[in-house]
Parts: sequence; structure tokens; C-alpha cells
Amino acid sequence: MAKKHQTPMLDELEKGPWPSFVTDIKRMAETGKDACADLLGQLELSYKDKEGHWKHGGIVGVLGYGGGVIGRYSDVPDLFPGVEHFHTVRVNQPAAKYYHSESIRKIMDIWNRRGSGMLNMHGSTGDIIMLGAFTDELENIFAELTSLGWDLGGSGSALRTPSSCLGQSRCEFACINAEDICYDLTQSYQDELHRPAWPYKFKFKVDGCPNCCVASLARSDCAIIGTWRDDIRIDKAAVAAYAAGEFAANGGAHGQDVKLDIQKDVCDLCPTQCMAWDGKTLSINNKECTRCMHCINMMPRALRPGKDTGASILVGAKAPILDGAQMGSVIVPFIKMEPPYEEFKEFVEKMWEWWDENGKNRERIGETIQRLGLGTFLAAVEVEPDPRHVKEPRSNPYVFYKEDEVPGGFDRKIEDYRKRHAR
Amino acid sequence: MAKKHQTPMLDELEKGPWPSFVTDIKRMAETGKDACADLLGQLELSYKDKEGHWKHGGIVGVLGYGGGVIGRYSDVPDLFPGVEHFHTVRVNQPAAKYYHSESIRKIMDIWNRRGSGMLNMHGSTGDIIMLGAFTDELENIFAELTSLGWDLGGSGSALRTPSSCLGQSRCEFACINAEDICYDLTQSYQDELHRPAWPYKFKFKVDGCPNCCVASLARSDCAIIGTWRDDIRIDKAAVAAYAAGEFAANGGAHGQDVKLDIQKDVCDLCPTQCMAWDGKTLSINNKECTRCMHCINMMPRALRPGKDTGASILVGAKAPILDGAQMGSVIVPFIKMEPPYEEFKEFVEKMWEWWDENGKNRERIGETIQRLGLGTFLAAVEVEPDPRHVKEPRSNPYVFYKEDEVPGGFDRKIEDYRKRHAR
Amino acid sequence: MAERLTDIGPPKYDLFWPQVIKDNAGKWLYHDILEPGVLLHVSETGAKIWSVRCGTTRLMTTMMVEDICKLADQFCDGHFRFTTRNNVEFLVVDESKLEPLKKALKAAGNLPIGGTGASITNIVHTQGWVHCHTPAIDASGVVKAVMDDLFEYFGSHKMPAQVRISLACCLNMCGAVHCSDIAILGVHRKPPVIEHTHLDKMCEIPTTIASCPTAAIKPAKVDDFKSVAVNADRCMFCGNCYTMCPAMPLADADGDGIALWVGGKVSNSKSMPKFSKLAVPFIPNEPPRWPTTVKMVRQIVEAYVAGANRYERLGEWAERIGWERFFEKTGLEFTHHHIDDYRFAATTWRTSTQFKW
Amino acid sequence: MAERLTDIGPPKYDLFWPQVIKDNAGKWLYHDILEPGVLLHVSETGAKIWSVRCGTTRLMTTMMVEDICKLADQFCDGHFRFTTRNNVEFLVVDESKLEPLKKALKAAGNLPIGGTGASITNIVHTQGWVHCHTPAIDASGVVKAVMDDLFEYFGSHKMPAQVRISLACCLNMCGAVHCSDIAILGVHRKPPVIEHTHLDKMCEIPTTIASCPTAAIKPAKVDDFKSVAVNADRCMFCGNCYTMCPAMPLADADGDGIALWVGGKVSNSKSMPKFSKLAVPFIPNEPPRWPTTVKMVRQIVEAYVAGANRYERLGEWAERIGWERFFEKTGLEFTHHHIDDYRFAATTWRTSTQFKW
Ligand code: SRM
Ligand code: SRM
Ligand code: SRM
Ligand code: SRM
Ligand code: SF4
Ligand code: SF4
Ligand code: SF4
Ligand code: SF4
Ligand code: SF4
Ligand code: SF4
Ligand code: SF4
Ligand code: SF4
Repeated sequence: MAKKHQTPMLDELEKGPWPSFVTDIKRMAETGKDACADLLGQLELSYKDKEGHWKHGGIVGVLGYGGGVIGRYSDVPDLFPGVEHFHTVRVNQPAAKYYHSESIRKIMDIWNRRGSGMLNMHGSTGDIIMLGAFTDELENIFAELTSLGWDLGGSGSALRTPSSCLGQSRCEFACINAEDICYDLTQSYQDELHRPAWPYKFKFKVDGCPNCCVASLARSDCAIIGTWRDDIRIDKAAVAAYAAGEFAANGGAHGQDVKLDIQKDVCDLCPTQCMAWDGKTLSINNKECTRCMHCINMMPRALRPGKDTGASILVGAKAPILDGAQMGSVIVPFIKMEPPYEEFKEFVEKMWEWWDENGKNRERIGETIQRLGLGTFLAAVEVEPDPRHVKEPRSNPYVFYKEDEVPGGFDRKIEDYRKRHAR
Repeated sequence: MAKKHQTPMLDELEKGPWPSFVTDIKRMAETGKDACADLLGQLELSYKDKEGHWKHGGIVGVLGYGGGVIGRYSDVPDLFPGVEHFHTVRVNQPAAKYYHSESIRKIMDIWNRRGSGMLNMHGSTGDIIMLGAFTDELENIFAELTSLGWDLGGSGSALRTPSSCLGQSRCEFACINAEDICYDLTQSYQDELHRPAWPYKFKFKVDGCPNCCVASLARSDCAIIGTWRDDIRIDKAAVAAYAAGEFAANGGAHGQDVKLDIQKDVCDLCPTQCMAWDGKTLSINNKECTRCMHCINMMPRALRPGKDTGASILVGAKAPILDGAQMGSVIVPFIKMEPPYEEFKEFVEKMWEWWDENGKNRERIGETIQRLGLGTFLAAVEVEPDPRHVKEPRSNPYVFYKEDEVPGGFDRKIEDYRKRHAR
Repeated sequence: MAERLTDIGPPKYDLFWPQVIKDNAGKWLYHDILEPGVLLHVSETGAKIWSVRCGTTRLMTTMMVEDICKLADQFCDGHFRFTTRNNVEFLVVDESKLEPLKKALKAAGNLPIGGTGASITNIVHTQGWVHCHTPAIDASGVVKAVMDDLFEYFGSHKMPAQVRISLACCLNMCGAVHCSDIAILGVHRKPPVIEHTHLDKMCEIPTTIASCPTAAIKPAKVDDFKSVAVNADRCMFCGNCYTMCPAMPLADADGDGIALWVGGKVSNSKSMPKFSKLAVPFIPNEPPRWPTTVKMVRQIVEAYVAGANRYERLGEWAERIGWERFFEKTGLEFTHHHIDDYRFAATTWRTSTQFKW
Repeated sequence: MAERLTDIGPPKYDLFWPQVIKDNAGKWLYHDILEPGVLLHVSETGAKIWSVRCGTTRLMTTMMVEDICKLADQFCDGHFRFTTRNNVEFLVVDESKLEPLKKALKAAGNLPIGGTGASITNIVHTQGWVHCHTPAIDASGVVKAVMDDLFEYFGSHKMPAQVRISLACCLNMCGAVHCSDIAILGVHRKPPVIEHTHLDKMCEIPTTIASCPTAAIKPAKVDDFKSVAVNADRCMFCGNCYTMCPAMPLADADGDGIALWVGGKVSNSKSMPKFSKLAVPFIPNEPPRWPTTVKMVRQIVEAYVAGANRYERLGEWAERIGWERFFEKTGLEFTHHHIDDYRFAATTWRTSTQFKW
């Protein structure tokens, strides 16, 4: 008979229309998965105590890898022995998280046999998170996964599992092959991913366009965001159809019956006010466009990004620990992104080298840049300063000059000064 | 014969259409004022050297006052003995700098007899600056000035000479009696003005309305800026006249022939978009108005501030030394300003007390607030936190809680914790 | 060990694509959201693909994955994907299977259709009491309670614009909630309690001291044990010390709870990306259904729905009406905790007479 | 000394008012700028006052004041005032005296009429080499050269909006140039040169050390003298050490010069007040007429006139078109010095893909 704890509080979470993780876990527990039963039991205890019941991890992992597994132990193992060990195995997801039932079943099967059967689909970084393994199963799980063509993701002070939006696979807005870039970086930097050797973690995320569906701008040390340099493509017939109310506004995002007022909804909301609509022709002053995507989002059937596409590279996004959250900052305003992405990788390697040399322990690259200055970082990665790097130029007068920038240098003799100026 | 130095470089500044200070000083030098001749001589030397030739001041002043005089000595006194001493006497200007020839002539006469005859009309803080006195004349100058009803302004770590825009004396926008407030504060705080006793300088400036013609918001530790709480007054007939092109736009600021497009120039530029114009009626949703003054500035003959007037108090503006420049921050969103300004003065005294206790040496109040937190300052001056104090609420999660805010306080026993959580 | 495979990386991205994607990747012409949860993408070639998006719990069992696989087998030749917000998308190539799939999903009951367009889509979240050692709150339980309450908005397009809610269970913010329309954040409010008897054994003292961003931690000798002391006045409860040293736990039933943040966004559309701003500094932990949190989230959502223009993100709305108005409209209280006092605090002060009554 | 007067304060503000102001203060109804430099104010009572505004040098002699007094006596019953930007205003009560006053002013030649409305009014400035001990540049000379060049704009209304130029001769910024449409700022670029032989006598070493905001100053013993040393890498040339200690001068012919700043404003009209931003990091001192400074100020002014909408302040224009476009339109170079690296630097970085080519 399957193990069972009383979970009166958790049972409350079986109510309501949104799917219930409690119901799901309960049915798994009922198949005899003690880990699941004990997970519920321990969670119920947490609900009672209003405190979690997991301990720090300690070092667990698989041979030759410095990451990919997060150790986790219960602090009440006597009560819940099924989760005494409850390590996480981060399995590197395929870019954009496409699956076929046949293949995913195979790895679920491993997990059913050797783990708790619990998962996060997916972790915030993008991995398939297998939640709850005992230490002695880790090597087996790893061996079976790799034999099927899967590998672990990142953890620790290493490259983390890169991820991307679905890009060109199903999105008409994609300016770059987000999934290919994600895959290529993952493969090119396997060593950086599996063998932590940096001051702290480092994340890549790839968005096909400035809509940022994988939130690269907020959540990755290096965001690769598709964009274009030429003109927005306009399909005049489709513009007319929007004007005539034939197409739903914003790709139907507000319901098929919500139509577009081109002036009000598109032109008036363009942040640069570079669009004009005279009731017949929609024109865009592309030189003034900041490629924000708004108009394209509003009229996906009429407008498309240009054809001279590439990416903007924004560096430094991170969560608040320690110096406050950061978003990525524009470092390379535009770079072509064609396989094998040599130019981009050269940039990446310069960036890593600088960070590796200058970053303090547990200092994200964004923080290192804050500490040493954006200008210093740009010099290190050999990017010319550009107004596009800033929202606005400095407003304080505290400009540092280097000695070689100033005629005569810094060395002066007080005697010379005093010749001109009595004390 | 009047003394004369060769000033080939300065002579170049006699050319051109803008009035020439060189020409002016030369004619004064020609009357026999050696100080003026030597001032030109020393300035010419500075033009040659590209370095100034004044030394630090040292302590000079008048009896019983800790300020009002800035000591200044030439570092090339042998060459220019007329400016060996060149102390500044800061004479407190009348609020808004109205003069009558009769009265100003009298103080000019003092200055002709006892000083260099050089002036700044006026100093950046607002004083009449008498530029260039010898130490032994200071007491005499002071005695003659006071006998005529004039007094010195501030310097050092003291209250500085308050100043104001011309306010109600000649401006229809003035919501408060800026000059009276300026005068009242100057008189009420004579001791603070003449006897430096604070961490650093402190400035009041009073603007009659948010146009800020005396730049209080940028240049005074405490800015008193007139505003209103009720509705903008609309003169419909005058609106119609603007619509008909009878009045020049913006009070003629762009020429009498530039007329107003009420929709485009007024409503569309209203920052809150709270105005509506249907070609006949101009309506303002006053609840959403931020009293920016734009519409009133555009149509001074049709719109006027409301009648329930008072001031917003912004604290902390200063130049960049040391922590970067600051503008004033809203501390008291609205306060009535009727003589004798008791409520305001209570606020001022609380503010000074806090700053005096907490400010470090040479720390402006704005910097003390930065260092100790705006919330701390608000508590000290007994102002309730209000969204109007900030442009936006905090975005970092680093909230400090005090022990008494948290049930159970901060003291916990590890033994209790370990009862629930094994190590 | 000779044949031990390492560093092979994940399966290539196109391995699991349906044929229509293999043929049309990079050629998609436009999309159309036919109804909440149902996307149509049309290619330059005329090819079409329908995606049916369904909410998931993220925290799920292999049985749940099997549920998904079965439906995918039946209607999608086994193809599906997960979105960046933990929804699952069934990829339909044969239009005739669309309605039957929707029917089957409704029957299944644990995969609600929705999350597209101007909806409140799934809540990005973290692990909470289900796995992590540093949380101040649970994750899945809070998400469940909030989504139950907002369910009507998941399967409809009634929002002014997309609304992205995220949850992170501690200041580490694995949910990267710092740029969300609404963020639910677990916060500690008590300084670490120190296990002096073991600290020196479990942790490196210099690293522990260095871990504190406010320099609140100093070395200390307690009852002959080498340990550390925390200056409670300087502690901002970030938890970084505990990350570095297990002998300094922060978790506390009374101290911990939820802060709500609003108005962040990531996309560059119209306005530049924005950080989320503090809306509610603290709500106590109220398991199992966190009613106050649920209520306050709804308060924010409803004020937004009532006040925003169409196409206006929550943060754009708040900035347009002004934060004083935001607090008025949402009925939330503004406290001294809302006033920033961290590194860039001064940049958030109101340096203008422009404000509303 | 018994009768020694102190603490009497300035003359009361209304002492020198013309009668019409005494009668109408607080009752003014509207103003009208009849032509550049000539203001009419009309009262609720129907009373009128004309003000004729004229540029002055600010640095002036008592003879210049006498020139003003004479004109005031002749046309204004002796009444005049100075504005907050060092212009003088002749207050005319009798309309018939207006034209004769203007004629007399033109004849005088040293009091140009203008400075109202959409003009470039007088430059607020400081003392420079004429009086102060810390300047990096002269003040009056630079102002003269710049105003000569911009003279056409002083007496006309050709600007899109008012343009406020300010000058400060060192980072103390007595001209409060930090919120000006265009700011001319004297900057040092060499660390202080230290007079070790006298420092200990002239200055308090601890105060001197404490004066440095970047902690670049350390105590040092040099040739047996107690003195200080400056870490040149950390010095940002603020001059605060020299303010505290005369044995550490910064001034240097090659090191010193001018930086230009743009786009600040103080008024709350339309947009909130703004700081000025760096436009040109350094222009060498070029006495007597600072031609490069003059040229670059004009470059900025002309780009602004060509590009801005009517009623748009310089900073509003720059923000509307974007700073990348500002540098393109003005032809100024963007360098690494433009990128902030002081305390709030990170808040100025571009955290969006929104920018223009
Ligand atoms: C599993 C996961 C949360 C989840 O439920 O999805 C997670 C879990 C943890 N994160 Fe995270 N982070 C996870 C994604 C993130 C993200 C989101 C992302 O990558 O897009 C962030 C924000 C972005 C960023 O990187 O800044 C994130 C920011 C952090 C931080 C704060 C880092 C900072 O610089 O501010 C920490 C603290 C640390 O490193 O000590 C952290 C630390 C942790 C640790 C290792 C806790 C710790 O203090 O040691 C957590 C382990 C929990 C466990 O039991 O497995 N985690 N963490 C996510 C990884 C799953 C995956 O591989 O897919
Ligand atoms: C005379 C005057 C400039 C002028 O040409 O008009 C002036 C002159 C000096 N100022 Fe100033 N300041 C003058 C108005 C200002 C203003 C403008 C204002 O008051 O509106 C400011 C900016 C606003 C502010 O207060 O921040 C100003 C900000 C400074 C600072 C920087 C203070 C800061 O906190 O950043 C210093 C540095 C200091 O105090 O050591 C300073 C220091 C000085 C000293 C005392 C130089 C020093 O380092 O000791 C100068 C004396 C020069 C002299 O030889 O007389 N002066 N000073 C102005 C006073 C005249 C008057 O009383 O009317
Ligand atoms: C499937 C997914 C990408 C993926 O690789 O998985 C995706 C897919 C699409 N996004 Fe997205 N977005 C997805 C996450 C995001 C995110 C990330 C997030 O929320 O964490 C963002 C940034 C959110 C933010 O700004 O905070 C995002 C911001 C957008 C925007 C910008 C909207 C805006 O006004 O700011 C658009 C354009 C639009 O909706 O008009 C967009 C548009 C689209 C389109 C229409 C693109 C297309 O042409 O196919 C896709 C369907 C829209 C829809 O769901 O209504 N997508 N999209 C993600 C679905 C998440 C979900 O399950 O709910
Ligand atoms: C005389 C003076 C006040 C004084 O007490 O001396 C004054 C007087 C007037 N100001 Fe001013 N302002 C005066 C300095 C200022 C300043 C301070 C400064 O420049 O240092 C400002 C803030 C500048 C800034 O924002 O950087 C200032 C910002 C305004 C504004 C806001 C304009 C804007 O669009 O931002 C107005 C409204 C307008 O012009 O439409 C205004 C309007 C006015 C009016 C129309 C008020 C009235 O109804 O009489 C006055 C005549 C306007 C004119 O000159 O065109 N006044 N005005 C100052 C004349 C200075 C000069 O000689 O040039
Ligand atoms: S980021 Fe752009 S390309 Fe990628 S899925 Fe979103 S809209 Fe499409
Ligand atoms: S992409 Fe944005 S900035 Fe460009 S035209 Fe469209 S709405 Fe305007
Ligand atoms: S600040 Fe206002 S009240 Fe004072 S002069 Fe300027 S416009 Fe008039
Ligand atoms: S004062 Fe400003 S905010 Fe108010 S209505 Fe006029 S323009 Fe709009
Ligand atoms: S947010 Fe904090 S508690 Fe939650 S998973 Fe991340 S590290 Fe753990
Ligand atoms: S919680 Fe953070 S602030 Fe408090 S002692 Fe620990 S590291 Fe320091
Ligand atoms: S700006 Fe500097 S140099 Fe100029 S007067 Fe002020 S303190 Fe002196
Ligand atoms: S100039 Fe400023 S930064 Fe340089 S040493 Fe002196 S005080 Fe320090």
C-alpha cells in the first residue's frame, strides 16, 4: 500500500480551477513513490511551520562535471526518509523546448526508475529539472541520459544552460536563428558549462527580436537580441485590410473582434513618433525608428522587420544579489549573426577573459562592469564608445583623465608653480 | 596720471556687440582707480599664463560676523599692488533686486571711496558683490552700509543670503508672496546668516510658481515654490481670443505674430494630457493636472493658477561638491504660506536641528539625506511618507525593517530553530 | 569508463520539430490568435500550424508528462513544446484535429487552455518549500492560489495588454521577478540567527564576513567559539550570508512573507524595459491559500483593468497616471518602505513640483 | 561701539518699488512681450507697467551703475531692477517714455535690449580669474566672447524656446550650471601639485585627507616633511582638496579648460527639471576669445534651432530625437568620457534595444 501522510493544508490546494500540483503528486505517491508521499508530507510540515525544511546542498555530482546537480537534503529525514536526499538533476533542454513524446518518454522512464518522478518543466534558466534523486543514483542517471543523447545543464560558477525563444521555428518576427545560436553556444562551450572556473555564474539567452520572449534582457549576463538595420517591410494591401477592419488588431491578442485604429493604436503609440497615416498610406521614417516592435506587433500581417538582420548584444543582466538587479546594457549595438558566429564568439571570449581577470569572487559580470566602469569594459572588449551605450551622457563633472590624455602629463613641480604664484 | 598696464589680450575683448567689461573697467581705471588698473593687469597676466592669480582668502571680516566678507589676496602683489588685498563684500540685496537710483548711488559712493569700485551685479546667490577691498577698510564700509540701512549677506557654513523671483511685484503667476517670504526669512534668521554654526552652507530660494525663475529647485537647500491646490482659472473670452488669433502665443515670447494652435501647442504638450479642446471650449481635468504651468505660460491672458495657493517645499539642491549635484526633492508637497509663516518655520527649525545633529563637516543637507535616507529625514521633520516624495517606489528588495516592526522581534535562539531543523 | 559519454550537449533543436516546422522555419509570415490559447501561424509557403497553449503547474510528475504525451500522440503526432513561461503548446498540423484536441483538453481538466495575448498567462516561479533551502515562502502553493483566483483572465483576452506575473521565493529572485508586471517575492525580515557552536566548523569566517553587502557581519568570539556577529541595524535580510554559511539561517514563521511589486516589463515594445516597483512591502505567510496576497494581487489587476488604455502595460499605466494615483486607485498604502534607501535611492526622489493631488 | 548696527538685514523689498507696483502687487493679470526686451504687465486694475530689459556684463564698475541710474532717472523716476540672470530692467510707468528710453539705450551702446522670451538671454556666470582662487578658466572673458557670437539671438525671439546658458569656472559650480540648457564649465585635468615643504604648516592633514571624495589622498612623509600623497589614478580633479588646503593647487595652463554641457532645465513646465549632460569633455583655454568654445556653443545652438519644435527646450529636443541623434546633428564627438562612471553611472546605461542608427 502506498505511503500516505495527512496533508489537510495541502488538500486545500486541490480545490479551484487551476491545475493542482498536489493532486498530481498525490496520484504519483499512490503508485508507490515514497519520495512523492514524503515530499507532500514535508511540504505539509512547511505549511504548518511556515518555514522550509531543506538543508544546504553539499557537493554532489557526477564524475568530471563541476555542476549540473544541486545537492539537497531534508532537515527532517527521520520523518520523511523518501526525501532524505532530494538532489536536482538539471537536464539541458533542447533549444525552445520542443519535444516528441517518444523521446521524452525515454527520459521520463529513467527518472521513474531512478528518481522521484518529480519534475520542474522547466527551471527558470530553462533546464528540465529532475527533482529528487539519491546520491547513489546520480551516475546511473547520467549514464542513461547521455546514452540517449541528453546531457546535464549548468550550475555553479560556470556557464549556465543557454536558452532561447522559439525564434524562426514558429515566429515570423525572428530576426536571427535564436535556436541555432543557443545550440551552437551550448555546444561550443561545453567545457565552460560543465566545469565551473569563473568568478560566478554566466548566462546566455537568445531572443529572436526585441519583444524578448525569453526575457534575455532581464535574465542573462549576455543577451543576444535579434534586430535589423534596414527598413520595416510594409505590405500595403494588408495595411488597407487592417484599415478596413478585416484583420484583428495585434494578431488577435485582444479578441478577433478588436480592430485597429491605425492612427490611434499604431502611430500615436509609436515611441519615436516616426510613423504617419493619412487614411490610405502608412509611412515610416525608418531613420528615426528605434525598432521597438510596437507597430509590427499591432499589424503582424502588414509589417515585418527588415532584411538586414543581426543582433544587439546587451551585457550584465542579473537578479539583485548583491548590488541590486540589473538589466542588460547595450554593448554591441549591432552584430551579424551567421553561423559559425565567429565574430560574436570573439567578443564573448574577450568578455570572459576580462571578467575572469577582473571579477571578484561571486561577482557577476554586470557588477564587475559597475565597479570598474562601462568605459573600461568597452575598452577591454574593443568596442568604440557610442551614444547608443547610454540613455544619456554623464551629468556629473567627475571625469577621470589618464595621464597620457593631458599635455605635459601629471608630473608637475611645485617650484615651477611657485615661480608664477607666490605662496 | 592714471596707472596703465599693457593689456593686448584683454583689448580683444573690447570688440564685438556685447557690452565689454574691459572697456568699463578701463574707464574706471582712467579715473585713477589703481585697483581697477591692476585688476586688468593681473587679469592680462592670467590670460597669458592661463592660470588665475588669486590666493586663498584667510580669515577677514567684520566684528561679530562670521561671514559676509570673502578674503582674497593677489599672488603677484608686487606687480599689482592695487589688488594686493581684493576682498569681497557681500551686500544683502533687497528681495527681487529692485533699486532706486538715489539709494543705490549712496552705497556706490561708499564703494568708490573705500573700495575698488568693482562690482558683481549680482552674485550667483543674489548678493550685491563689492569686489576688491583692503582689510583695513572693511569695518568702515560695514559701518557706512549699516548706517544707510544695508547689511552684509552670508558666507561660510551659515545661512546664505535668501533670494526670490520678483513674484507678485510684477508677475501674474506668483502663487505666493515670494519677496515677502524671502525678506521675512532673511530677517528672522539674521543670526544664522551672520554667525556660521552649521556643518556647511544653507540656502533658501523662493519662487512664486513652478516656472522657477530664481532656479530655487536647482540651487537652494530649501526651495519654496508657489503652487495651488484648486482649479486653474479659465477666462473663456480670452480662450476664444487666442483661438481667433487675437493674442500672441506664450505671452509674445516668440514674437507678436506667432499665434496659438490650442490643440497642438497647449493640449498636446500638456504632460498629463488632462486638457481637452473641441474648437470652442477648453476644459481641464484639474484632478490630473500636475500644475506644470505649461498651459498657463502658453495662454497667460486666458489661464491663471487657482486661488487656493501655497508652496511646495523641496529640499537638498546643491552643486556637485562632493557627491554630485542634486536638485531639490519634494518634502512638503503643500503648505500654506501666510505671514508670519509659522508652520513653515517650524518645519525649517526641525530640519536644521536634524541636519545640525547628523550632518558631517562640509556636508550639505541634501547629502546628509542621501547618506541617512529620505525616510529618516521625513521622520525627523515629521512628514508622512507620500508617493509624491518619489518619482517611483523602490525597485530593489533591500528593505530595512526595525525590530519593533516584526512580530517576535529579532532575537531568536538557534536552539529553537534547530528543534525544527536538523543541522 | 572508456565509453563514458560527456559534453555531448542537448539534442539538437530541430530534432523534435514537426515536419511543417522543418519546412517553414524562417518563413513564417504572420500569426493570428484565433481564440484565447489558440494560435495560428501561416507561412510564406501557405503552410499552417496551430498551437494550443495550456497552463501547467510546472512542478509536475512524470505522470503529468505522460498525460501530455498521450494527447500529443493523439492529436499532434507526438509533437509539443513548452513555452518560456511553463505553458505547454500542442502543435497541430492537421486542422481537423484542432477541435477534438480542445475537447480532449477540456475533458482532461488539468491542462486549461489560454495564456495568449491580452491574458494573464502562467506565473513564472521558483521552488519554494518544495526544494530550495533559502525560501521565505512556498512557490507552487502561492501560484496555485493566485491562478485559481485569476483563472477567468487566463483563458480570455480581457486585459488591456499582456500581464506577466512572476514569483520568486527569496531575494535571489530565480524567477527574475525584477521586471514583471506583477511580482510576488518571498522576503525575510529577521537577521540570521547564528549557530556559534558550529559556525567555524561549517563555514569559512572570512568568506562569511565578505558575503554581506552592507558589512553588517563582523568576527566575534562567543563562549569561546570563533564565530561572527551581525549588526541588526545594518541587516537588510538579503540572505547572502546564509547562502555562504548554513550556520546563519534567516527563515522564520513570523519574519517571512510576501512583498508585491508592479510595473516591470522586459519587452522593448513602446516603452523601454522597466524594473518592477514595490507595491506592498509585506504580507504574512498564510498557507495554504495566502488569501491576503491573492486579494491584493486582484486589487492591482482590477485597478489596472479599470484604468489602463488598451495596449498599455501595467507599468506604462502607472507611470502615465502617476504613482500617487496608482496607490489611490489600487487602494494600497504608501509607507516609508516604499521610499528607496539603497544605492541609487537619490535617483528616485521627486525632484519636481509636478505631482497630482 | 555702542551704536554699532548689526543684523539689520537688507532694505525691505518694497522700499524701492515704483508706486504702480505698490498699488498692483499681487493683482497683475497678464503680461505681453511687445518686442524682444520689452515687457508689458497689465493689472486687474487696468494699471500697466513696461519693463525694458538690457544685458549687462554683471562684472561692472560703479560707473556702469551710474550709467544705469542716469537712464532710470530720466525715464523711470529712478526705478530699475536686476533680474535673476544679471540683466537690468528699466521700469517704465509712463508709456510715452518707452520709445525715448529705447533710443537712449541704443545710443548708450553698453546696455543691449533683449533677453526676453525665446531668446538667448544673459549668461549666468561666476568670477573666474577676476576674483576666485580655484578657477580653471576665466568667466567674464568667455561670456563676452560667447555673447558676442550669439548676439543676434539675445535681441530676437528666434529660438524654439528660451535658452539658458550658464558658466561656472570650476567644479564648485557657483553658476549652478548643472541644470542649464547649455553650460560652460571650467575643468581641471591634473591632480594637485603638492607643496610638501609647507603643507603641514598651511593645512590640517586629517582634514585634507578627509576632503577627497575618492579617498585618493593618503598621509605621506616626503623629505622628512609630514605631508600627503595623491593617487593620481583615483583623482577626478574636483579641487576639493585645494579648497581645504592651499598647498595643493590644481591650476595648470595645459591641464585646464572648458567642458560643455547641454539639456538641463529648472522650470517644471512640460517636462520635469533636468540635469545638464556632457556634450564636449574638454576644450583648451584659448584666451582672449576662446574661439573653439564659441564655435561649439554655436554648433549646439544651431543644431537645436534647426531641429527642435517650437516650445521645446534643448533637453526636451535631445531626448526626443535621442542622444545618438544629438551627437550626429551637432557634429560633436562621443567619447568614453561621456559615459558616466560616478556613483549613479549604472542608471545611465542603455538597457534597451531601442536606439537609432
Ligand atoms: C532551480 C532554479 C529555480 C527554479 O525553480 O527554476 C534556481 C534555483 C536556485 N538558485 Fe537561481 N535558480 C534558477 C534560475 C535562476 C534565475 C533565472 C534564470 O536563469 O533565468 C535567476 C535570475 C537571473 C540571474 O542569473 O541573475 C537566478 C538567480 C539566482 C541567484 C542570484 C544571482 C544574482 O547574481 O543575483 C542565486 C544566489 C546564488 O547564486 O547564490 C541563485 C541561487 C540558486 C540556488 C542554487 C540557491 C542557492 O542559494 O544556492 C537554488 C537552488 C535551488 C534548488 O534547490 O535547486 N539563483 N536563478 C532555476 C534554475 C533551473 C534551471 O537550471 O533551469
Ligand atoms: C561669488 C560667488 C560666485 C559669483 O561669481 O557669483 C561664489 C563664489 C565662491 N564660491 Fe560659490 N559662489 C557663489 C554662489 C554659489 C552658488 C549659486 C547660488 O548660491 O545660487 C553655488 C551653487 C549652489 C550651491 O550652493 O550648491 C555655489 C557653490 C559653491 C560650492 C559647491 C558647494 C557644493 O555643495 O557643491 C563651493 C565649494 C565650497 O563651498 O567649498 C563654493 C565656494 C565658493 C568660494 C567661496 C570658493 C571656495 O572654494 O572657497 C568662492 C569665493 C569666490 C570669491 O572669490 O568670492 N561655491 N556658489 C557666488 C556668491 C555670490 C553671492 O553671495 O551672491
Ligand atoms: C511562446 C512564447 C515564446 C517561447 O519561446 O516560448 C511567446 C510567443 C509569442 N510572443 Fe511573446 N512569447 C512568450 C513569452 C514572452 C515574454 C517572456 C515572459 O513573459 O517571461 C515576453 C516579455 C514580457 C514582458 O515584456 O514582460 C513576451 C513579449 C511579447 C511581446 C511584447 C508585448 C508588449 O506589449 O510588451 C509580443 C508582442 C505582442 O504580444 O504583441 C509577443 C508576441 C509573441 C508572439 C505573438 C510572437 C509570434 O509572432 O508568434 C507569440 C505568441 C504570443 C502570445 O502568446 O500571445 N511577445 N513574450 C512565450 C509564451 C509565454 C507563455 O507561455 O505565456
Ligand atoms: C525677470 C525674471 C525673474 C526675476 O525675478 O528676475 C523672469 C521673468 C519672467 N519669467 Fe522666468 N524669469 C527669469 C528667470 C527665469 C529662470 C531662471 C534662469 O534662467 O536662471 C527660469 C528657469 C529656466 C530653466 O528652466 O532653466 C525661468 C523660467 C520661466 C519659464 C519656463 C519656461 C520653460 O518653458 O521651461 C517661464 C514661462 C514662459 O516663458 O513661458 C517664465 C516666464 C516668465 C515671465 C513671463 C513671468 C511673467 O509673467 O512675468 C517673466 C518674463 C519672461 C521673459 O523674460 O521672457 N520663466 N525664468 C528672470 C529673467 C532672467 C533674465 O534676465 O533673462
Ligand atoms: S522574441 Fe521575438 S522572435 Fe522570439 S518568439 Fe518572441 S516575438 Fe518571436
Ligand atoms: S518599430 Fe516602434 S519605433 Fe519603429 S516605427 Fe514601429 S512603433 Fe515606431
Ligand atoms: S517663478 Fe513664477 S512667479 Fe516667479 S517670476 Fe517666474 S513666472 Fe513669475
Ligand atoms: S498646468 Fe500643465 S499639467 Fe496642468 S493642465 Fe496645464 S499643461 Fe496640463
Ligand atoms: S528564489 Fe531563492 S528560495 Fe527560490 S529557488 Fe531561488 S534561491 Fe531558492
Ligand atoms: S542577511 Fe544580508 S545584510 Fe543581513 S547579515 Fe546576512 S548578508 Fe548581511
Ligand atoms: S565656480 Fe569655482 S572658481 Fe568659479 S567662483 Fe565658484 S568656486 Fe570660484
Ligand atoms: S582633486 Fe579631488 S579627487 Fe583629486 S585629490 Fe583633490 S580632492 Fe581628491
